[in-house]
Amino acid sequence: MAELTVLQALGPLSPQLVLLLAALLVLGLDLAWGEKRRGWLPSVALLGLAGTIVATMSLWGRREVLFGGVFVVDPSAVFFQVIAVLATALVILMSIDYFEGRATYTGEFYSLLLVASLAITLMAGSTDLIMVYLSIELLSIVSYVLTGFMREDRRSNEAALKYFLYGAAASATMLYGMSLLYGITGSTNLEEMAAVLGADAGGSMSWVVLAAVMLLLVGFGFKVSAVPFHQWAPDVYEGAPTPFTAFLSVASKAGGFAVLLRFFLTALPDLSVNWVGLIAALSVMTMTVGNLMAIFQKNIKRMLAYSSIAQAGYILIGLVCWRHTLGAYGGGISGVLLYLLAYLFTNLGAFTVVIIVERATGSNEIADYAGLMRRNPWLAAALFVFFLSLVGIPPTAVFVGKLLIFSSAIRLGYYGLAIIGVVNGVISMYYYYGVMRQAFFLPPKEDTPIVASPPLAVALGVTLVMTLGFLVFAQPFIQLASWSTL
Amino acid sequence: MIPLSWYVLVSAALFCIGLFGVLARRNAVAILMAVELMLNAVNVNLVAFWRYGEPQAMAGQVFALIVFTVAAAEAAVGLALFIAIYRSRDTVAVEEIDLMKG
Amino acid sequence: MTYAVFILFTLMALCGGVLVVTQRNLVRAATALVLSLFGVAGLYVLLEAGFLAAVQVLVYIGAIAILIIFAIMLTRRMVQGDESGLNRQWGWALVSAVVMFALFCYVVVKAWPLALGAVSAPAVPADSTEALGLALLDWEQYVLPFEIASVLLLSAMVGAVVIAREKHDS
Amino acid sequence: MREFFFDLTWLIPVFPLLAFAFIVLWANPNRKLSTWAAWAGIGLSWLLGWTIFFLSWGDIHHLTPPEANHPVPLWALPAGSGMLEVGFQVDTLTALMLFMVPFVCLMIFIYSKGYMGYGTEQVDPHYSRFFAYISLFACGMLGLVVSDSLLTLFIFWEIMGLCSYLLIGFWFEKRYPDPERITPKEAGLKAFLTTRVGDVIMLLGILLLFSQVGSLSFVDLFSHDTLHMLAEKTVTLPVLGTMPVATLAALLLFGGAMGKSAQFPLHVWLPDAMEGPTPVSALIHAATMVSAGVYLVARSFPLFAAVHGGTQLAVVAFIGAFTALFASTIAVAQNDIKRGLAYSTISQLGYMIAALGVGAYIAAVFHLITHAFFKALLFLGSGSVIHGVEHGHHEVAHGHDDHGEEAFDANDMMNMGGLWSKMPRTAWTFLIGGGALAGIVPLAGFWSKDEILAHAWHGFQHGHDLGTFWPFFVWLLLTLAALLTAFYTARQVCLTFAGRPRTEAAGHAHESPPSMTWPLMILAFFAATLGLFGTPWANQFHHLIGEAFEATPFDPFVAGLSTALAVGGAAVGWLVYGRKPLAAGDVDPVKRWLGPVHTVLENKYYVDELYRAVFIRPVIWLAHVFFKFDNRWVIDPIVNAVGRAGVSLAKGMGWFDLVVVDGLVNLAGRAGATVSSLSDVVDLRFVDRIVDGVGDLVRAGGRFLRPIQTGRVQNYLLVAVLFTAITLLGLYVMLPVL
Repeated sequence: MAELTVLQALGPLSPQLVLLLAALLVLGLDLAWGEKRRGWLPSVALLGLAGTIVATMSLWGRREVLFGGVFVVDPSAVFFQVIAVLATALVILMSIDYFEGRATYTGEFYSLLLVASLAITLMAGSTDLIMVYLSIELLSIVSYVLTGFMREDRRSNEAALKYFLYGAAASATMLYGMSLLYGITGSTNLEEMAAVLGADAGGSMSWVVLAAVMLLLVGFGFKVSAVPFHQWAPDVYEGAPTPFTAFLSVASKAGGFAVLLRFFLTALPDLSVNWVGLIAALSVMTMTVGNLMAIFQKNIKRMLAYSSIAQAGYILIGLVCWRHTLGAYGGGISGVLLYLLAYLFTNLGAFTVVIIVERATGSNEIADYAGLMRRNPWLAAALFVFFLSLVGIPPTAVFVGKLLIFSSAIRLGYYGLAIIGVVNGVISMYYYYGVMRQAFFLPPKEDTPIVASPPLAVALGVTLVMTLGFLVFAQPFIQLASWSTL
Repeated sequence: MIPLSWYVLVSAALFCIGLFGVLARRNAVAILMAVELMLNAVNVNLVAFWRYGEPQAMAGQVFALIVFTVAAAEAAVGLALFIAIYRSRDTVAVEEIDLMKG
Repeated sequence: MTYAVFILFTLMALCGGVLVVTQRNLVRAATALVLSLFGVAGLYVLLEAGFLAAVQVLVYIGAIAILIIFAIMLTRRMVQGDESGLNRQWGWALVSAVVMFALFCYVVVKAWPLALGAVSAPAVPADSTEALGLALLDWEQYVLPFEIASVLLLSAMVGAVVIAREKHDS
Repeated sequence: MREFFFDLTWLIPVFPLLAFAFIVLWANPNRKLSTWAAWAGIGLSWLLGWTIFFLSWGDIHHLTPPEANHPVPLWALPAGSGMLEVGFQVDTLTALMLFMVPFVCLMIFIYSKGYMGYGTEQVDPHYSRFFAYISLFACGMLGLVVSDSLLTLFIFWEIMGLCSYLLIGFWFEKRYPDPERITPKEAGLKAFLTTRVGDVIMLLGILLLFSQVGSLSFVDLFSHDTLHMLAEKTVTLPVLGTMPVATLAALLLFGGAMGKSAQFPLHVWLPDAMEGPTPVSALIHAATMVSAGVYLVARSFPLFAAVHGGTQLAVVAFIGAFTALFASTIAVAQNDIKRGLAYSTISQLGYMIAALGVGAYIAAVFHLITHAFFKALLFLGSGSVIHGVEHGHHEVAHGHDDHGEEAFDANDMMNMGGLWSKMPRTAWTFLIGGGALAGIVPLAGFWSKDEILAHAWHGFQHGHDLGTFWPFFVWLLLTLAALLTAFYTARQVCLTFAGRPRTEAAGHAHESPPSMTWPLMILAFFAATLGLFGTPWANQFHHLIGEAFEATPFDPFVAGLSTALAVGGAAVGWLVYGRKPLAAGDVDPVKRWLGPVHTVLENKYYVDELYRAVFIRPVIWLAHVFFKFDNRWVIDPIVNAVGRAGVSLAKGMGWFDLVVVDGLVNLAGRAGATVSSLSDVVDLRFVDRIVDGVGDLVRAGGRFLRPIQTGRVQNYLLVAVLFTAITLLGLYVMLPVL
């Protein structure tokens, strides 16, 4: 009987187990194989991710509560698992050639990347403050290391230091909020917390809860890089190894949103009056500041960092419209999920181009994109498509997300948010156009063609196809998102 | 017994001292120490709430233990980063580490 | 009597804390940190969390403080500088810390009254350490966090090694 | 059989898309292969399109709207409990568009081969790319007409917007010696930005409909129940007050149509779009881009008509009629042959829009179709003329050592004249097109235009949903516009073809190659005969589009008047320009007579300049203010403030003095300078300004924020903590209230 329980509990946890095994395997093989066969490690990691996807498939549409309510498996958790795994796989493809001559210990890189992916899958299913905190910290600590992975690069370790200091302080602040929440409700379980808070008719707890929520937002806002908790992001994005920057901008952010959604919608739904306005304010600030700051950037990684901040703002609108999930036409939460998926392909695609150019020119300056059209028309065209998607021009991927999120905002009467969102979309065209101008209209600084290595070409192809054909190819995920009743 | 609020106030004080340290110290190692103060403040809270809530349920203590673990891990990674940065720039004064900005 | 002990530990923790954030000399700051951590351990004892107090002394003070002192030694040139230990924004830092503290006090006092009279709390089970151990291994409780914590430690270890190891040139 | 072909409808946009992909992926270096790929793509679409059209013609009752639209979902986007289906549908409107769009596109594609200089020395360096782009453009338009939902429609709509940007700016390297003249690159950007304004409004409309109905498919949106619901439900907006959802949605959608169909005040992009290659102008003006806006309004006409006598129709009628007259007056004073035609397009689009506004649905669609044919003809004809004159100029220039290469403008009608004998085929086809545009019996334009006028007049006489004022207004303005149309058309024909060549280049012009003249002749045939399908006595169009709509009775008064005006206008035009053709160096007689009015017309009522003064200048001014403010005041604000917090009060006072007083002085100086420089608004260039001005403002916003990003992590943390503390404080102050 006991064994059966163990198996029953481990079944829904199989994606995490496979990921963990893959991480350990990569680490072990790195030690065992030595220099010669290290080239195989990415393949091992990719194999592990393939296994994870298979394991995730078996959980499609299931709902399970595990470990006495510490962890759950449900469609939205599965959705975030898919995001984590897809992002990790693409990032591995992007990293294969990246570290040539830049860093040793690539085995550790892949291993830790898999752990980061594991952390995100855990964040998605955590329903207990202890698990929430632990999984966030797991992701953070691994991220600090991966950011500073190029030890000899001054920018890389500066980025890691800033990320570490900001993250440590933000998570301690968040933790303080969690301790207050535990104190007032007597429980760390989100469901039980919701029950206690729901029973608090007079609102006598609201003082503490408000403080706790604000402190928690510092930590969550840090993870999703919402203004004003975003300032670490540009510096860190610029300094981190580019593939990991890509990971931070999509996967790590998605993890943050997973926690944000889970926490607010499980623990606090009845206190909506208190936090919806707060989130809406954050959303407006995040969109606007992100877009305005992006205009100034001369470094494409920094520009994409700000663009990624702005995107978080749009996504937050979806959280504001969370009530829209039930019994209505798409919107809120499924909008958030699909937006994140669409953004994953689009942004990873953009970063793939960045890496290809970086490998060829050794630079991330936007000025060095001059004449990209002449040097490799495919790259220029692909970047164009990704930027169209980031702006939200149909039929590209992010348009779908924007459509769902903005229409739910309008339906719920948040006209202001929708209009600010649309206007911000127009502002963002300005800085994307700046890069396009370089790529298409200006003469190249040198004439050597830029060539993408096979793994990068694969990553580019996948992201390009998914960005353009999102409506067609993402059907299963769209279905999955529509089941999410988080 | 001592009222719960006393512990919580001590914890709040400790937390804010730590916060001040994080914001105001020049040296990265000192900032890390201040973070440790903040984490300790949290632990005082957790244990106090455990004691005055339901001592049979161990959530608070488990949480505190997890915080210990994370603190240790964080310290290890942080110190490793400091060493790496010190190697390349001969300083760990956080104010001076501002290569990237704007 | 308990009050006196409480106040003693509190003073240890808070004064230690203040010294940590103000001492220019990092070695002294680290010593103050140890003092503060001892104070906190004392509070755990008062709260009848003996195991945590032990862990605090053995692990925290033993490991973390040593780790920090180690780092100070590695980066020791900092210690002798003449400049202040504080940065330029310390004034604002002080203001925000004080404001935060005031806010917390307000909230705490509203939620948990400062009553000095008869305070009671449910008795702690005699075998609380054992209960803690069981909770960490119980399939229906915290076995997952427990396991994840070990993953976390392992990753941190690997990461720290990767970052801090001497440059090895092939 | 019919079902079989109908199920294949979705292939129509796919063929050109495949051609696009093929050219981009493989055929790019090979001009011949690219040409054939593009031709094959659009040719297949044309065959299939006409098959479907004639099959529906044979059995139109099968396709009466709206129940029997037969939307066929290709895939779906389940969202919550609603569905976003993406598919295609065929109804009579679609079938009719399938008659026009692929055929006209095919003609333009064939023409492009010669125009882009295939096989000659002057072949365009990006010849293949051009064919790829126009294929994608055609795909956009064809996809738009077979869409079964607003979502797909919008997707293709944006694809077209993108292509228009690429195509108008196709010669993006071109620079003019005259810095005032807009370059192709700027024109492309202007088109993109201006239509984008409309698109954003339209997107809001789509979002509104989606959020209210939960579906975007036409069948769902335009079902009786939905329309009823939308008409009953009201929204209250700031400023605008309460209105039915249907009205708001219709107005928002109309915003998109105004951008794409270049209706006042968003018309400014269309004349500048002439900077693109002429086949592109023909594509944009006839078959694709601008028709899309009218098509959108026609397609969502049930929504526009949902609220009886609502403001939305009045707005549509007003904008349309006003645009029609407004643009036709400008066209009178244009010397650039293509710009003249461009304003004529704007005017004709105004006809269609106004017709929809007064409920003349059938007439509007009819005019859309006939206009596409004769306007494509006119544009291709003008392209042929320009091509001829340019070649003549090259010949002359070869003999004369390239003098004045830059100064010569092959588009300027003042440089033409006497081309009748040089380019006979171009000339008589152009004459037919012009006749159709002017509304000369029995050419196509007469019938469709007459129907619009008759409908408006009928509305005035016999009452209308909108009362009698709007129909009369529309009738009056459109009738006046008809007179002007006939006049400027005659002017164009005479200036171009009559008399003697006014320049050497015109004297050396030759007829264009057959690949250019054949499409002209074919289009001329249609421009001449198409109207006969829509005569008031045997109105096949009415029959086809749906007998659900009221037919317009023949009105001899209207027909007589408009014929008289058309002939009269043309006659006046001939009297002024044809009887005694202008010689080289003559001043335009109309210019002499109208004097300053002519200058106003020539400058298009200074709308561009107005936009500069009203929108662009203030934005730039604000941006400057921002910059000034920012430079002085917010550099490293937190660090500075912290630094200052430590220093003495006296010093603080000094700082206050320095920053605030100095800042104010500077600000005042700046404002004065700005006001004084406001007088030279005219010398500022529109596109540069719109981009730079808005950009500067936005940049100023960014710059305002940038100093906060100091690179010091503790500053960042301080911002976060301060934000947290202040928000909490604010919330606690407000909490008892909440």
